[in-house]
This record gives sequence, structure tokens and C-alpha cells, in this order.
Amino acid sequence: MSPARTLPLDVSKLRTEFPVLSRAMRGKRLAYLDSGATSLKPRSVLEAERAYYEQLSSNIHRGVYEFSERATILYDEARTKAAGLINAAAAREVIFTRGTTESINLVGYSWGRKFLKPGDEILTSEFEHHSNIVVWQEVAKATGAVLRFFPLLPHAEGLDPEQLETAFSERTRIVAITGMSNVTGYKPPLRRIAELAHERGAVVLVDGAQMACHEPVDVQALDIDFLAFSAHKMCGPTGIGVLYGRESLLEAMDPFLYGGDMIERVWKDRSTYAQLPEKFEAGTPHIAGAIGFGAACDFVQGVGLEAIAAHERELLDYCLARTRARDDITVYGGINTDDRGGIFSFNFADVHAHDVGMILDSHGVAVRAGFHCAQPLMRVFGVAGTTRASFYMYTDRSDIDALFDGLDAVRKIFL
Amino acid sequence: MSPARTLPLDVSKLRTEFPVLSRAMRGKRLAYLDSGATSLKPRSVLEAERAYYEQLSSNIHRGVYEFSERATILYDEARTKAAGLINAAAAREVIFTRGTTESINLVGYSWGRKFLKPGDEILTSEFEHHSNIVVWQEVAKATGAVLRFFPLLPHAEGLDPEQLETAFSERTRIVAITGMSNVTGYKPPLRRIAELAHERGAVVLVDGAQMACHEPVDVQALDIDFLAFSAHKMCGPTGIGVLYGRESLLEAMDPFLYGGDMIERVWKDRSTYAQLPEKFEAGTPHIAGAIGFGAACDFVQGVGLEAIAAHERELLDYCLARTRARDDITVYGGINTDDRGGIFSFNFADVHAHDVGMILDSHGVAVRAGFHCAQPLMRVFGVAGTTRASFYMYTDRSDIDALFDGLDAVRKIFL
Amino acid sequence: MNLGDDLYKEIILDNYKAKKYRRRMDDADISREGANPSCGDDIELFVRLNGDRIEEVTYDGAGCSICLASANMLCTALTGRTLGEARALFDQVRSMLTDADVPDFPEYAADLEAMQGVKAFPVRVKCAMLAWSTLKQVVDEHSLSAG
Amino acid sequence: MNLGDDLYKEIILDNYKAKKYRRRMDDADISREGANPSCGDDIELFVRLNGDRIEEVTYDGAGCSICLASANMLCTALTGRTLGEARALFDQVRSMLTDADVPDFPEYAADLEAMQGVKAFPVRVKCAMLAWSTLKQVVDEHSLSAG
Ligand SMILES: Cc1ncc(COP(=O)(O)O)c(C=O)c1O
Ligand SMILES: Cc1ncc(COP(=O)(O)O)c(C=O)c1O
Repeated sequence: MSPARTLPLDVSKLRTEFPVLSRAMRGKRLAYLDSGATSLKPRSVLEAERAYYEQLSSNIHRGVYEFSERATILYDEARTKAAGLINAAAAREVIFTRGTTESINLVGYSWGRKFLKPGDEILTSEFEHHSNIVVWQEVAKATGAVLRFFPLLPHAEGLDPEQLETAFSERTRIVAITGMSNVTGYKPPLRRIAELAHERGAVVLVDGAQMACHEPVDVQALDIDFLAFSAHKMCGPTGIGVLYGRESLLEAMDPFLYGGDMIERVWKDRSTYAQLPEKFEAGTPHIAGAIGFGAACDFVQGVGLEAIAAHERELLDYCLARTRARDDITVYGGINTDDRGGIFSFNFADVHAHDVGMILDSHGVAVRAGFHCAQPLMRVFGVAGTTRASFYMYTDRSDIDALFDGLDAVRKIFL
Repeated sequence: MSPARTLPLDVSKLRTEFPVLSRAMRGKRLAYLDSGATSLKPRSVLEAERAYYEQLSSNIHRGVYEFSERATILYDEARTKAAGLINAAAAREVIFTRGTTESINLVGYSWGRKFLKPGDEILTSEFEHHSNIVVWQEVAKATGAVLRFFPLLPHAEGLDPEQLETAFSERTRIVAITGMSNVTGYKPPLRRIAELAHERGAVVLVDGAQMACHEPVDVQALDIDFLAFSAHKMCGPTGIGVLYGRESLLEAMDPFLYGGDMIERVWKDRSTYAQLPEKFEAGTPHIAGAIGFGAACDFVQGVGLEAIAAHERELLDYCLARTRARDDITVYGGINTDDRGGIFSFNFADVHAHDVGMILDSHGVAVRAGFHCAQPLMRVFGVAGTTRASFYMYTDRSDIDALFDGLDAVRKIFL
Repeated sequence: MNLGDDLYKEIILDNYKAKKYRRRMDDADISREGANPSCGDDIELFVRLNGDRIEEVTYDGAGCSICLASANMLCTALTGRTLGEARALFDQVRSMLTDADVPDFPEYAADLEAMQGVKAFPVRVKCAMLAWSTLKQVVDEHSLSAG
Repeated sequence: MNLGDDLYKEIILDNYKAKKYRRRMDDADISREGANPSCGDDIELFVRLNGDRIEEVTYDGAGCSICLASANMLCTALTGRTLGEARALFDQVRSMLTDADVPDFPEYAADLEAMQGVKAFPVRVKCAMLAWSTLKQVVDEHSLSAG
């Protein structure tokens, strides 16, 4: 596809930052091609979490002693870093959650169930991960709203641009759309979707699980209303993620979880609630996770998001180029990589994805096999599952070469 | 109070397991008396989390490669350990959440909003942490159910045993009660409450945030229906906790968060849901946290829960004994420590708790000052807040002595 | 060859590729679907009985090689066997895939030994068990309704 | 003496213990509650105006020494001052508690310098600011309704 160009990342240097990459799997060099499921973690993130546990280990908020104060400052700084990462207008627009899934559920409960009326429309797509579809099915059930889908291009290479606008109706109240498909890496035209939505008074929620920290994201430039993402997919710890929300919307919503830290005053029979962002953060948060997440924001920005995106595209182009010569591989997603991130989904002849995955495993290659939490998209493709290789900043050509060597082994066994 | 008896814990050896305890605060030996807010973490828990990140770093479920399989096994083992810790009948009765607050909210949304009808009664107490009261205020608002409170003994030394039974009515559907007050350490008679509740067909939810891992807890012996607790208060990581639920109840409830991993099949317009425990665990869980939590279960059980409880009671008795001679300290909670855990709440003359806390801080003593997420109880006491010292296995007499030395400094400054 | 490749023994691949029993049955007495939603295996088992004896058993559906090879082995072994024998074989397969020991299979089911390598891959055990669990449900239900 | 004890200087303790301005005012032109719900500080400010001039200002409520001392200093400094002076002093107090420099307070407000140590304790800054933020709201509202 693209001519060999110098990679802007010093990948081999970067790789030394990730402890797992020095390990062997099944006795082979590890080719970690499952970053779409979760990314590996750089040392600096693990150090940040460890420093909190070993040096402070205190709860935040209302602590009157030094260690609690310092933990509070680190926690607040993490929020500021997350806000900076996506260019939120204010740190209080960043709510810490467990991850993308909880973030979307929060909007489902606190915005969806409050504001949607019978006959209102939720516009989504078959590219969605289950988190961004099942939530809305349930909101629809609870409110009487209706789920609508953007029409797709043939072979699900993308949303049909010709039918983007007609997918909206005057009853469209929210668009719940992925920023990047976790199956094909397809990236919908978010800016245009937000424009169409806002012209009609609808809000836009973007599932950014695959997008955040694989490319620069600017919520103000995109003009989107909600963005959900998970730290664990962007070099951060497990158990923490973000819901970005436009301040006016977050203000209008009801709280989601109730309890300590999100209240202002509590009587026996009633309570008043705190300001943003505390309003949406009941209970002791994942303090270590937030601090590690802050370190992850620093790390990915230090590496450079433009460079990461270019690197992944380069790898995808390389994959597609290696595939083109063969007739035993079916690739999902368009071959134009302008609107695709670093995800390569395929099937190998008629061999089941689990068999492919398992043989790759025995060659040290870690891929995901199955329906990738995207059963509706599998139905569009007419398959039970695919094998998926997904990339990140530390992925290199040897990983891809190992994948294709592994596929040769599959061929030998099955064909 | 109690005669000096040999402590069954080797506290000074135990203390070496907790990295933070080797640090100074404000240039003084750290006297960490804020375990009620969050406990310190032993090395083994940090190692378990680190090992996951450095050696596996993979997502669980459906991974067809070695590292993912091994992470899955560790995650499942953590659930089994948690189930063992509280003697749950089956591991699938253990749901991983972010912590106590999310656990209680889960019951509020999935049980409360589904099953409560107008006029039904929720029985709770003024001892509750905001998490176990605000949730029920909102459930009451949403369903038309009514919040009732157990009558208290004078000075809020406990629930009034004479009025325990009459607090129930034929409309009582759920009792939401703390296992141990985070303000006074008071422990309600859970076994008896469960008996009274079950006679009337009501279910019992226990907020175990302060109880779990400060004493042995057996959900089957207590015969309670739900138990909520947080790992971070019992030597475990932040961002992870448990909802234990009786299987039949969990089965009858609707899911709470929707998304990946909690589904069985997803179509564009509808879905079916997974079995327990996955039904309640949407999205990528806090894998590292669960694994660290498993290590925490091992750690506290290794130390011995009986011994921890006896140790904390010894410390509380020592505090109360040191207080008895003075007229400048007002203590909250009964002086009989049979039904109290290791929490010592007080006010020092008319000095504001924040001033007390801040002067203690400057002497290396970490306490909590304020209303402790328990405003209704503060109203019962007629105070704006208290200063709270709370203990754990690693707390020793020097910590208590440092507290009282610090109070002498408060006296010098303010009186 | 290594651990993973090794699992794909001739016997498994032969059973996977064999289509002898892979078809729907119109005159089945009992048919039952079984699925591992988490990995997408999805099969249907068809059984024709003569009293207590399995006259014919076939399967259809989609799944990985382990799942389909296991289903094929099931049909090969149990055609003409009694429900009691089916139940006993289910127990043996399960214990092979979850316990330490490889059971002493009856001669008509000797191929099943080839499946023992699956035990080393916990996520695949469900695949190997699917046809068997489905059969177990058929047998249990039949005994209930018959009994 | 160390950092923490040090904060509790004579001036702060004197202002905390002084009750001169700690009372409700029945004929106030404006009164306003201010609270830090997260730490329980809860005060009410009472202001009597004469045109643009603060004739009298008092406070009541509950709070820590920092909060109440700060309220008392406010009353001491602003009695007889104009709303413009009040606004200017608010800016100076805020910058002392959040920025690096200690401002050059007018002589009538020189005591306020004693508060600069609070900056080292982020959680207490809110306590020191409470009376001042409440006053700022009073002033802003008055200008709005007056103007
Ligand atoms: C009695 C009690 N309940 C609930 C909670 C809330 O726990 P978490 O903040 O971990 O959700 C706490 C801790 O603050 C507590 O002490
Ligand atoms: C596109 C997309 N959305 C949502 C999710 C869910 O993220 P999490 O599991 O971290 O909640 C994922 C990850 O699996 C994803 O790829």
C-alpha cells in the first residue's frame, strides 16, 4: 500500500519500556497483537501506581494529613491530565469511571433514562461494541425510545456517506457511535456526524475505547458531547476510565451512583448533591488507577499521538500488502486505510478462528479470536467470528512476520 | 478496661510487610490511624498486582493465548478466594465491583428498583455511611417505598435492642444495615436482624466496608442476603470490591451495567444475558485489582481474623482507658467494647476536629476529621464532626501514644 | 511441532473433517441445541431412539475443530449404544478433561483419548465438552419424561 | 514548634477566640450563608450598608479556627470600608492563598498576612476563603441589583 517510509517512532527503544515484551510465550518470542483487548503497560505507569501504594497509600478527600493531601493532589492532577489529553474545556468535565462500559452505562442511566421519551430515536451502528449497543437496547426498553442504525456500505467497509444524513430523523435525540471499530479499525466521520446531530438538537456520544491514545482526540474540535474510554487500552492500569461530558449536559443529568463524596448534605430522608465532577464519583475511587492513568497520559503524549497513529497505519498497510498475494485470507474492512486504525481482522480459509488463534499461540503470537463483543457486525459479515491482530506503539514488523509465519503453520495443519 | 494480655499478633513483624510504615510524615514517625478510610497495603498484594502487569498484562475471557489464559485463571481464583473469605456457598455469588458504594448501588438499581412497590419499607439506621442511606433515599423516591429507621439507644451507643423487632412492619422488604459503624465501630446484632427480617420475608443487605477483614465474617452463619465490601479497606488495591449476593436473589435481579462479557447473544434489537457472576460484570474488569485482592484475602487469612479482631479491641480498650482520666475528651460510642470494632471517635474540648487533625498531622499522626460520610449520625450526636482514629492489624500502642501526645499539643495551643 | 500444534493430532483432524455424522435428522425423537456463547460454538444434536438404545445420532452446526471433532467422536462411539452407556461415557470424557487421569475408554470409544491434550488449554475444554453436555441434557430429560 | 503548630500563630488564635464580630445582625441589609459541605464549615455573613459603604459586618456559624479567624479578620478589616475596597481585598486574599506572592495589604488589613501559612495546606485554603467568597457573592449581588 504505502511506500516504505521511515517510521517516526523509535520502536525498539520504546519496547524496552514494556516489561512484558521481554518475556517469552510458549517458549517463543512474544508477538503481542492483542492491544485492542488491552494494551501493555510501560514501566512509568507501574511506577506511578507503586509509588502511591508504597509512599502514600492514603485515601483522598477531606484527609487532614500530609499523605492524604498529597494523594488528593495526585488524583486531581490525573484528572487535569486526562482533560488535557482530549482537550476538554475544563477538568470537571472528566468523570473517572471503571472504563468505557461504565461510562456508557452512566450516560444511559443518567441522561438516557431521564431525557428520552417514547418514540425518541437513538441512532447507532452495527460497528458498535456490545457496550455501546446493549446499553441503548435497555434504555429503549425502559423509555419507549427506538433504536435506529446508520446504513452501511457493502461489506461493512464503513457507514454509507450517502445515507449519513437521512439516517437522522426529527426524533433523533442521541447518536451513540464508535470512534474506531474494534473489529476493523474503521473510523466513522465524527465531526460530520456531530454537525448533523447538533443541527437537529441531538447529542453525540462517542465510544472512544479504541480511539483514545491511538490518535490525537480533541473533543472541542470534534464538537462531541460525550466521550467514553478506558485507561487499560492506552497504557494505563485496569479498573479506570473516563467519561468526558459537556458541562451543561453533566449538570442537567441526575447522579448515577449515590454515596459518599458525591453529596453536599445528607439528612435522614433526603440529600443534596455535590458539584461536578464529584457529583458522578460516589465512593472511594480507584486512586492508584487514576494516578497510573495520569502517568499513562504523560507517556503517550511524550511518545506522540500523531506518530503512534502513523506507525499503526504503516503496520496495517504492511499486513494488507502481505495479504494481497494470498487467496487463503479473507480480510474485513476496507483496503483504503485513510479511515482505519491499527486493527487487522481476518479469517483463514474455513478454519475456525479459535483454531487459528490457538496455533498462533503455540508460536508465541497473541491474537484475539471470536466475535469481539460485536455480534451484530459478525452477522453483517455472515461469520461466527474472526481472528484479530491489533497494534500499538510497540508493535513492530517482526510481530506481523510472526503472525504470517504462524498462519503458514495453520495452513500446514488444516489445509 | 481489659487486663494487659499478650497480643496474639506479632505486630512489629507484621509492620515490616507494609512499605508505608517505614516512612516519616512531617518529619515524624508515621502513626497511621486512618485505616477506616483505607488500609495500608502489604508487599504481597503489591507484588501480585505487579506480577500481573509485568508478566501477563493481558485481558481475560476468550483469550486464546497463554498469557490471557493465565490471567483468566488468576482472576477466577481471586473470586474463589473472596468467596472463601466470607464463606459464600458458591463463587458465582461473588460479584466484583469498584467497592462498597458500587455494590450497594447495584442492589439499589437491580433489586430495589425492580422489586419495591409504593408503601414498601426499607429499614435502615442512622449509623449508616452515606452509601447505605443515599442509595435508599433515591430508591424510595423512584419506587414510592418508604425509609424507616431503627430506634437508637441514648447517645447512639447502638440500636435499641428493645425496639429491634418493633422497627419491622409487615411492609418491611429490605434491611440495609452496617456491619460496623465507621464512626464508632458499633456492630449491630446482624444474626438477630436477619432472623427478624426473614421471618417477615424481608432481605438483609449488610454494609461490610468496616467489618470485612477486621473480624471473621460468615455470610451463611449470619444468614444475610447481600454483603458489600471494598478491597482497599482490607489490605487490597483501590478500585475493587465485592457484592456478595444469595444466588436466588442475584438470579431474580435484572442486570445492572450492560455491555461486553455480561451478554449471551446480541442482536441489533435485543440481547440475552450471561449466567452468574458474569451477568453483573460488564466490561473489562479491574483485573490487576482482583488479583491483588486475592492476595489480600490470603494475607489477612494468614494473619488470622480472630487475632486481628482481638488486637483491635485491645487497642480500643487502651484508648478508652487513657481517655477515662481526662475531662477534655468527649468519646462517641459505648464504653463496652463487646460490640465495637477498632474505631475511636472523639472531640477534644471545643476545638474543631479539623484543627485537631491538623495539629496531629504536624506530629506525624494521621487521623480523619469531619463527618465521616455520616451526617445523620453527626446530627444525633449534635456535632459538626469528630476526630477519628481507626486501627488495623499493624496499629500498635506507640501509634496511640503518639495520638495522645499530639492531643497534648492541641491543648497547649488551644486551651 | 510444539504443544499447540501437537493438539491437532491426526485423529482430531480426521474427526473434524469427517462429515459422516454432520447432518440434520428429520425423524429424530429428540433434538437439542447447545452453545458456548462466549466462543461462538453452536451445535444441534439429533437422536433417534429405540427404547433405551440410540439408533442414530447426528449433529449439525458451527464450531472450532475441537468442538466438531468431539461431536463426531460422540456420534461414532454412541451409535447403537444404550442411554446408560452414553451416560457412563459422558462421565469419562468429563473426567478426562477436568481431572488428572485418562480413563480407560471402552474399545468403541478409544479415539476419545486423542482429546486428552485439550486439558492443557482451559478455554478449549468447553469446546470439547459441548456435544457431550448437550447429550447429557438429552439423556437426563428423556429419563425424566420416560420415568 | 513545627510547620503545623506554626500555622496557629497568636494572630490567628486571637482572631479565632475574639467574639467581637461573631453575632447575628437583625437589621442587616444583606445576609448570606456560605458552607464548605465537604468539611462542615458553615457560616452566615451579615452586612449593613450605607450607600456604597459597609457600616457594619458580622458573622455567625461554626467552623474551624482558620475559617472563623478569617471571618473575624474580614469584619475587622472591612467595617467602614467601601464595596470597592472589599472587592480589592478579596482579590488580595485569594492571591495570597493560591499564588506565590504575599500581597501588600493596606494597613487596616495587615493582620491578614498571618494567613499566608495556610497556602501550604491545600485542604484548608477553602476554610480560609469561605468568609471571603461569601462576601464576594454579597458584593457582586448588590452591585447587580443596585446597578
Ligand atoms: C461503613 C462504610 N460503608 C461504606 C463505605 C464506602 O466504601 P467505598 O468508599 O470503598 O465505596 C465506607 C468507607 O468509606 C464505610 O466506612
Ligand atoms: C470499541 C470498544 N468499546 C467498548 C469497549 C469496552 O471497554 P471496557 O471493556 O474497557 O469497558 C471496548 C473494549 O473491549 C471496545 O473495543
